[in-house]
Amino acid sequence: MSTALPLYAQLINLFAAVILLLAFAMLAQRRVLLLIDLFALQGFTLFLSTLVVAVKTGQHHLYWSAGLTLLLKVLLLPWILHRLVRKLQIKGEVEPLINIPTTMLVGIGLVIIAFNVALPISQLSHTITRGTLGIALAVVMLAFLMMITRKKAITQVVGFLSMENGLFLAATSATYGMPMVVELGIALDVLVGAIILGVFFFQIRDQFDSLDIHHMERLKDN
Amino acid sequence: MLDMFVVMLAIPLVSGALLTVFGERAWAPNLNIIASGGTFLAAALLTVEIVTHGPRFAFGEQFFIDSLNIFFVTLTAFVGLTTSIFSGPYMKNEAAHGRLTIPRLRLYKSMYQLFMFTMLTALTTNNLGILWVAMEAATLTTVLLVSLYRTPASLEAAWKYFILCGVGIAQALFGTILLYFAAERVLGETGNALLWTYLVNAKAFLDPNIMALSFIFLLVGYGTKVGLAPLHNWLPDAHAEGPTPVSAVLSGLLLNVALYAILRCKVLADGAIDGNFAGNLMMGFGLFTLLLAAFFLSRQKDVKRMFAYSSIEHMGLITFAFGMGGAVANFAGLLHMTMHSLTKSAIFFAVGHATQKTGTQMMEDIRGLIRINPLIGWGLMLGTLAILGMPPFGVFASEFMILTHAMKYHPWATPVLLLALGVAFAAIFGKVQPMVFGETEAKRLPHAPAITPVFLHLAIVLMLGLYIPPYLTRWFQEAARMLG
Amino acid sequence: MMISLSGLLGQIFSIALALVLAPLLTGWVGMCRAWLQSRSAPPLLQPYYMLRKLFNKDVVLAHGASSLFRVAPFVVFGCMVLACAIIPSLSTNLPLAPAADALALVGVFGLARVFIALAAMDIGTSFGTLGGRREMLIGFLAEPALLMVIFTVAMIVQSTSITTIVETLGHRELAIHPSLAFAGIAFTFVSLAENARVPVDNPATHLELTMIHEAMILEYSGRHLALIEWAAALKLYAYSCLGLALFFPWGIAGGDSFLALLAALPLLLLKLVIGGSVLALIETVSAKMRIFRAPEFLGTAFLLAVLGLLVRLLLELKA
Amino acid sequence: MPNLLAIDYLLIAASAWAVIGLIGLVAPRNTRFIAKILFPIGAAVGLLAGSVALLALGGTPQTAVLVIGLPDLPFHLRLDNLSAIFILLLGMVAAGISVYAAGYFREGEGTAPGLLCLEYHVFLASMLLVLLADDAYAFMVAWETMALSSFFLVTTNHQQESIRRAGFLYLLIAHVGAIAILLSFGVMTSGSGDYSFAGMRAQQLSPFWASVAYLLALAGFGAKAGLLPLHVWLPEAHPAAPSPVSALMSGVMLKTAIYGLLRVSFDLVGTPLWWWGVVALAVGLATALFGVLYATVQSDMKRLLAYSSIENIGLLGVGIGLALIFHSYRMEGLAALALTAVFYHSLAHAGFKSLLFLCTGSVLHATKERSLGKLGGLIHRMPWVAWLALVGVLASAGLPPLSGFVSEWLLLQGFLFSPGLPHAWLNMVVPVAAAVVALVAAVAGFAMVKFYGIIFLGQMRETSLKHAHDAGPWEKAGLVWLALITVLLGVLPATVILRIDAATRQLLGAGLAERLQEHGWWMLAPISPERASYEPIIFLVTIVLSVWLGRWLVHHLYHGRTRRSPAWDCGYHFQGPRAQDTAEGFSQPIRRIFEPMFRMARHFPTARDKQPYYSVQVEDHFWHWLYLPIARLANWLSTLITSLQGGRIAIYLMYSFITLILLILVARP
Repeated sequence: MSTALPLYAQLINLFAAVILLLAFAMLAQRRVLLLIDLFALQGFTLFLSTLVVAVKTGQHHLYWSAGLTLLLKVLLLPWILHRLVRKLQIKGEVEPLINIPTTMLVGIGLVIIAFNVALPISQLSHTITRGTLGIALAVVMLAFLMMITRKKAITQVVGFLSMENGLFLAATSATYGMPMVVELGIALDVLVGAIILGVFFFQIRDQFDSLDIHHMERLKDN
Repeated sequence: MLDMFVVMLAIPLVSGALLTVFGERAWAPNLNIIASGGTFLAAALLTVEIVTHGPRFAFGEQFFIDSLNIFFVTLTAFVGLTTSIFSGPYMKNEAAHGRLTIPRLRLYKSMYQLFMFTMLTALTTNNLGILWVAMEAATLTTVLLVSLYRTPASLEAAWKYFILCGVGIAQALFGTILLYFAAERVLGETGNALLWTYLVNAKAFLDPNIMALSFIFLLVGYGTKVGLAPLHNWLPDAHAEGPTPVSAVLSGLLLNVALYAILRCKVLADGAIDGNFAGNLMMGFGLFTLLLAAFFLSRQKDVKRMFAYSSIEHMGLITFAFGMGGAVANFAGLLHMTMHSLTKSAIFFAVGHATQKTGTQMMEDIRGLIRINPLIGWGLMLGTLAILGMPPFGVFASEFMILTHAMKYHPWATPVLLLALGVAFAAIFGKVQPMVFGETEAKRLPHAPAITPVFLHLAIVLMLGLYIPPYLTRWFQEAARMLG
Repeated sequence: MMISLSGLLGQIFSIALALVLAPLLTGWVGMCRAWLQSRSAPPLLQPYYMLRKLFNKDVVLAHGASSLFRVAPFVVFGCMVLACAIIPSLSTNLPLAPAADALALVGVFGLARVFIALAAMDIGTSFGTLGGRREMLIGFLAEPALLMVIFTVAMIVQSTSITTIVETLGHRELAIHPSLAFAGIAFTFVSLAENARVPVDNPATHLELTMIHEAMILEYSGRHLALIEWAAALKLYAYSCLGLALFFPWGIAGGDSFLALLAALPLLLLKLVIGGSVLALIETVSAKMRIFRAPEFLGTAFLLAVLGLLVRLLLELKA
Repeated sequence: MPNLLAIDYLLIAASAWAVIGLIGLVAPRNTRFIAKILFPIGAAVGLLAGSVALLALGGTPQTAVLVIGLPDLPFHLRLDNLSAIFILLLGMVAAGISVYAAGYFREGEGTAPGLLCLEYHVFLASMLLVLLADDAYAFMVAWETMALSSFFLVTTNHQQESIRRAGFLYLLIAHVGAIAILLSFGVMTSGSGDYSFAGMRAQQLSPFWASVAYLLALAGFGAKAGLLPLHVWLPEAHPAAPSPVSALMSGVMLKTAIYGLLRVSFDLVGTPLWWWGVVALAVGLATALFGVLYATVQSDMKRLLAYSSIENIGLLGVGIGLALIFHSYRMEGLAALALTAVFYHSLAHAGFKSLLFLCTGSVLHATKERSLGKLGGLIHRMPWVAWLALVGVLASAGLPPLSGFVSEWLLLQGFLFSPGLPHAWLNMVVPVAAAVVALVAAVAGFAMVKFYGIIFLGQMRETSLKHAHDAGPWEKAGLVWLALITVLLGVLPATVILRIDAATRQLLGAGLAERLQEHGWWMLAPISPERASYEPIIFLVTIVLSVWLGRWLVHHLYHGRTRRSPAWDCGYHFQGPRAQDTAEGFSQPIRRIFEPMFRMARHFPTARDKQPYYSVQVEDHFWHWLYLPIARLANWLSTLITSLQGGRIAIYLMYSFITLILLILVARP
């Protein structure tokens, strides 16, 4: 089956695989700055894949989408995050709540689940790159896992943004893009959200003297 | 002729922008109220138009107003108006107590208007993508509102709110993408594949497998915002730590809007999938939420937190009702949403004033409200009794329909309902009664509280418990029919 | 309702007879007791002498006595008269009988008891309340037992009307009812307790640890005391007649004729004489119980009565 | 003028009550206006409602539909014979209580008089609507409004924590009961979607679902009535409320629960199964015995009456059970006998228990004391109240010739025929139940003697009691009215039963009227005079005659000199009022005999105590066996569940994650 695939499809699948790989890499990464770089790399791969889809299908809103991805996820957000890390003097180590090998094992399990769930669905699709749907789901889940297992607020944010990457992958590669207005809105939300988060970090640091989320466990019922 | 729809959306957007700039002026609070009043007026006129002329589109086909969402729009605009009236003196008192600065008040007002805008957009849009965008935007605006006090607790609450709802909303987006994925096969790669009006016509042709997966993601995603257990964890924190008007609109409106999103998706899922797949899921979530929230209630110390759990409980009940489906249950669900919005916001108004009077949110320190201010005391007491489903208040009317309907079609669920309602009653009433009754030393507030909204809401709830006007009935029935 | 003249006469006669015979019966029991205890007996008319003396004495009322205290003796006396009026002693043709059946009869005794207990509490001495409490204790145990006895009998004849019971039991062919044996024993127990007899109470004592009836009437004097004493005698008479009517109904006149009534009189006297001596015998051979044995005693009576009822249901209905 | 039906008058009465309440709200602090004008008008309205109901008895059912209610379910109202009896009860008793209240609410209670007036009259109006309601929604709205208004009345003096707790417990149990009733209605509609009672009657339920409906109704109405084990609110709430409210709650509100139970089990649910009756009988017996035993050991006068109410409700339960058993075997004549006993006892209890509660109100006002240990000798200071209370006490003790005896007599007559039941076990076990009824009736006498003797008789236990004053004219009027009801119900049973027979006939198709009509109005012979008869009027006349005759003879034959002297003190001169029996002492025999029934905490003095004291506290086993374990379980569950909200965001995310994964894996269309 794979031999019959045209080049662009192979490319897209390749990019998708790279995104998944990067998601795993992020899950395994201990250092914050490197994590942000990996995130930027993931964004870049996403940009490439979107670009390929845009070129293939000729839908010009996908170009916009790709451009936005490049702008936001490869340049702006990593830059903001880098600045934050430096300004807030966050320690380089990311301390996971669960050790990394275990996390990786769970991650592999998640990928299997994601593929299994996506398989019957993607077979229904008429797009050739439908296989990426499973990868997108896996990326979303891995990002989710990262958010669960990391202690620092900033890694949670990276996980959150990485989840958006997974969603974008699904939106562009699996369905060849959502309607323009939707993508614009999503991008806007992500941007505003990131800015608000940035503001938040300063406030959190002011109040808690740290960005460790375990300081923020006071509101509870038990 | 002026398009009331455009007016309705424009007023909060423009006034939000204005307030961002001029929010520190003396007339700013009044502008907030006037803008909300204008929104409500426009919504009311729009309602009249929809009722007389039937559903309509706006901005091409991107917006669509039918009997289902016009009902939510009116409710949202109304509660938005009363909350803004309430928040006038409330926020002044907060400022007088030194809990808020003038710039924060500006932020509050502008975000409030923008929040109204996002909710009205979410309610009226025909595009499920835009619905998602508006929901996310509503989250963002309310995150700023929740963290308004900038205390450690409020920041923590806002952070949790942001992350949990952000993740939730992200799942909803995945669900939306899957929906698009399914719709695209039927409707083609036009931009219409996310338009609800198209989807609903083609719903029978959507692939059931994809729709099932999509609905799961949408339910978990938007369900996080509704506060379905076990996705509810952000809700009590956000309600307790934000300013009380924000708690009122969160409980009274935002939860409704999120549930509205689920309902729109449920219609599509029901069309695509044989059997009551979506309904069963919702019933399961609803019951679980109801039961869990009831037990949570009995352990609360903070009054706003407790009523936040009460909102969760009622959302569970409403979700259960919609899960049962059918004309009666949907009717009851819609009615309950209305009643819950009105009652819960009234309670939060009363609670807000009460906490200002006593200077604490801890229930064991609040005593004898009926002595400090009989109106606040009675407002809280009656509101609590109403929310607990005591007739002749309207909440009972909907609970009556839900319970008897459940007894009829899902008798296995009734022990759970009975248990949860009983536990919730014991928990809430046992805590509110000593707050209202008993002895205490009084304290005067710098600004007289706005009691009118409390009793206005309660009066409406009382009236609807005894008499639902026929046009309202028709409207509800029409909406219930749309939900299948 | 037609009341025949003879019926009316019979009714008045039976009431008058009760008023006359009751003190005599008390006197007879006293005599028998004395004989059995080898004492020289008081005269048979001793109760009459006592009544006359009491009626002639001044009434000494305690300071705290209220009007209830003064009304109570009359009410108690009235209740006992009514009780004697409706229990067939000579004839079942009693115009007043429909006014109260056996259940109402229990009510009449209850009414009298409540009044005397309340009167006892009225002065506010420790004796009075003690007596009132003990009387009510005896009462609430004896009353259901009595009711159950009546129930057992009533089920046999399917009626609670005492006259019907007597007519049915007395004027039909002999049938053996084992349940009646249980009921009879229970009734004896109850009668002993209700009439303040040994082993439950001792009518002749004023020892504070044991007395019940006497503790209640300590503050009474003069005509009030006379009425109470007379009422007590009437009560004994009423219980005796009730026992005779329920368990030995033979010989009680059924018809209208005044002659039959007269003919029944000697038989009644005989039965009363035997009953009185049996009572004296029981009182002599048994020892006075501690007050807290009384509930056990009466509880036994209650259980016996219920047992009688069960025997009736189990053996006699199934057969 | 339009031709108004009885039901229209009743609607007018209900609205009049509501309007009176609202007027009270207009002048919330004007005590004089509210007490002396509004309450008497309310009493007149009650009298009107009662009279209308009395006239409507025996007529054909009348219906009305209001505009208010749910969209497809406007309020349906219906006046039939069953509701007429209870409206008669409500109207007549409420009239007396309202007149009394006009004198009672003189100075400010915890709540403003205007508000109190509103709550009181809304309470009355809602009870009337409960009795008229003909669909589930109207019934539930009226029912819960009744609970709510009475809750606010109970918590009138909400400054006291114990009263708040009592109110909470009351409303909680009322609410849980209401949900059970609601579910019962839900079962009875059985999918037809027709919530009107007419619709429920038309349903043919399977035995299983009919039983579910019946048991739910029994639990729900039992919670309101105070049937075991849902009685715990009653001895808390009744003493907490102001006395007229206690009187209304005990006298009337409990009867609405009986009404509801009768409505469901005899009218709506269809043919009963035999064991339904057994359940009601057993629960009723247990309740009656429990209530009366606890009544005897109380030392608070209103609690004593509250427990006595539990006892009476138990007896009503016994009656309902017996009627159900007979009804299920189609022995309608005997069922009618038992049912008549139920109706009669409802009426009787409403009269005498309201009377007694009002008497305690007067005592409370005169002495500021509720504890029996601090009362005594009030007959000297409050002769009116004392003598009227005696009427209530005798009736409550079930003594002839008052009202309480008639119903007990009817009930026992019913038991007498239970061996005829065509069921091997029942015909043996049920008659034995009569033994328990007899025991209950006898112990009730004990409790009532204690109540009356300790409050009104003896010496005053506190010196402050010397300043006690008798009830005012309004209060007297109310008391006299209720005492009159009690006496009339006692001496005219045949007349009353002929009027209420229509309801029995409506529910069972059989009644006692034919038999009764064969004899005079003075004679109560439900089967035949040979079987059993009772003529209270003759009874009364005979006793009065003999008393009078005795008195006349004594006064004419002997000189009537009386002297006063101190009571005999055994030569010990220091016998003060303290030497009398205390409330605890009086009930000591009961505590001793029925020791396992009570949960007692006793402290005995020892020889070495510096300040020796004796104390005994009796608590309810049900608290410790049922309610506290439930509370503990709920608490434990809450602890378990609240640990879900542990504050860690990672854990929260995990919940969401696991939910999602589980749904993806498990949920399939």
